[in-house]
Amino acid sequence: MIVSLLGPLEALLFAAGSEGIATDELARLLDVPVAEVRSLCAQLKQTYEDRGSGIDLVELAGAWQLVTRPEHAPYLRRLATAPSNPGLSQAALEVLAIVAYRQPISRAQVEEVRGVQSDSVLQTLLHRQLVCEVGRMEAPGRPILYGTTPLFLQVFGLRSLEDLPPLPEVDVSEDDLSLFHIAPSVPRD
Amino acid sequence: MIVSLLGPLEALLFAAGSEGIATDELARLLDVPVAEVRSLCAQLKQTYEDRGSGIDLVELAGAWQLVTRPEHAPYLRRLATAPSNPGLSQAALEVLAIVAYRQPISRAQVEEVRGVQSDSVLQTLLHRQLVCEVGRMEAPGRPILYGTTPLFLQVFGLRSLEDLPPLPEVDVSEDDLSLFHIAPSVPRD
Amino acid sequence: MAYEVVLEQFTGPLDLLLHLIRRQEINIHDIPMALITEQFMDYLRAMEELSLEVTSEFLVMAATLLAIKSRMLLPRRNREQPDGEVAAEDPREELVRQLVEYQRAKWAAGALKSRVQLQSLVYTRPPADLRPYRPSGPPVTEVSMWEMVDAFRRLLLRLPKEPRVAEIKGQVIAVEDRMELVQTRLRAWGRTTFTTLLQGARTRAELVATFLAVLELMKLRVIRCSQAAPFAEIEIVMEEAPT
Repeated sequence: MIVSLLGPLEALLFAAGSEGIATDELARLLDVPVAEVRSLCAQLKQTYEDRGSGIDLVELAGAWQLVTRPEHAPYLRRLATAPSNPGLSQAALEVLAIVAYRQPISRAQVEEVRGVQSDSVLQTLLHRQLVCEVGRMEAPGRPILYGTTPLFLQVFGLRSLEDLPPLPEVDVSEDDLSLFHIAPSVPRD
Repeated sequence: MIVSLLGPLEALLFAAGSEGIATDELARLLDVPVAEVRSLCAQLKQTYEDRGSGIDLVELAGAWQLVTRPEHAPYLRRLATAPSNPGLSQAALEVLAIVAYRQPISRAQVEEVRGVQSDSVLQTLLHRQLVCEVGRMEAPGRPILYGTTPLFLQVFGLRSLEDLPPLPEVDVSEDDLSLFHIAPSVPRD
Repeated sequence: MAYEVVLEQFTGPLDLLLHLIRRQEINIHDIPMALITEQFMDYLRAMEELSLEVTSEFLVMAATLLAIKSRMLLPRRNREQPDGEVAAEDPREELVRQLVEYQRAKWAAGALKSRVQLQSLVYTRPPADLRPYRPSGPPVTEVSMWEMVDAFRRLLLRLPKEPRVAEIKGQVIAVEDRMELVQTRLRAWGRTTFTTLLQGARTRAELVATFLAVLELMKLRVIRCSQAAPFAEIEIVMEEAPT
């Protein structure tokens, strides 16, 4: 019974990402007493240690969280600086562009424009502090509105949002586009 | 030596999260041959299985990625963010299936199989980046040819197109089809 | 006969045909055309009764079925095979080929559906923040603003094109109104000619309506038309009011 909950616990902690989950929240999610959550977490931590895992389970500020082990930092440094891992994926650039030009904008609105789920991409951008929450929409559920950050301006070399190049509104002719596809040598300023 | 790389591998995959890491990239990061990456990944996957872990290692669209196991979905559903069910209509699934198995394929060819106009469905799939243009047919009017995207592989949990379940050769037996009926419990006669 | 009300949406005529065939447990390679055609037509009628849209593809299929059915009644023409063999031509051949192909597509769609359902149970985590591992500099250095603009332009290109909607403004011209107009004119002028009446008409619809109004008024014996000679001007006068 206890063993069988280790799987769900690990899955929950994994999916929760860097935010972690508090003990009492885990108790609610797993439907067990708080004391048992502590015991389960201890067991999971031990499991990671026993098999020399790349993951560790830590309790930070009252929330349980999966993290990588310090001794693997050299590998993560390689990943962070990997040339084939440029800062932003195509999807991230797309979401960033939508937020930049259409801000303030909700996640649902971004997804409407892209036609694809954009939750994790938006998370990535939030994480990198290129976008941030700027308010709430006056609509059912009061969805979060996103905008770009000062860091965004800095990274993209913009004095202000007015510096963003104007976009053709709807009709982009094929010819116009191919200019941009092929010739990135267009003057930048 | 091999065992000691399991930790770094796991740490890298954990950090990459939903972006995943391709085999050759892992080879570079871990500084081992591609064949060894495959062997390490197989070992890590086995480790997860052996201890009834909440995590699984899968290869999606050419990238290795850590994910939770389907059987733990009930617990995860209680967390706020759920993965998107793309909610594809029956018509969209039909067009997608025809494109997936017959690519590259033109719109007219899709319509020939379905016996019904498929323009708007195809537009929806294009917008959702499940299919894309892959070329032009050498025929009058040079019609556009469509194929599936990497996102298609990801959404459908496929490593590559070879992972598509093989089509029944000639006839599909009644039983096979009834599996996919939406409401087989409703008496039809 | 009671229709089986199938509220299931069929994705097309082949889908419906396949449903009928499966329901009857018919061998797809030996379809009883009379039965299937009748059921197909029944279904279309039921759809119409339920005010469901019957798209042209269904009507084309209905015509195809009827054509095959009638050809089945004719003595089979024989056709020469490439190898010299003489085989009877089955009018159903093309339809069967289509159905079998479509059946495979439908199977594949079902297979994809179960895959996507399974996949939707799988969760992942957002990529970790690797900034602490980067030696120095801003977190994003390899992208320029233009790359972002390009991303947005590509997105615009990918967006589904707005369906072009042409609004057709229907100008409804009631024959009744025209009848009223003709009578007003006659009351004012006493008599008129057909050409004069039509002169005010600006559109084809107005012409037709005026013509129909004149016919209708003649039938009702409100007006009388007379023509002095063939192709001469048609004169229109009010009938004497019945006393």
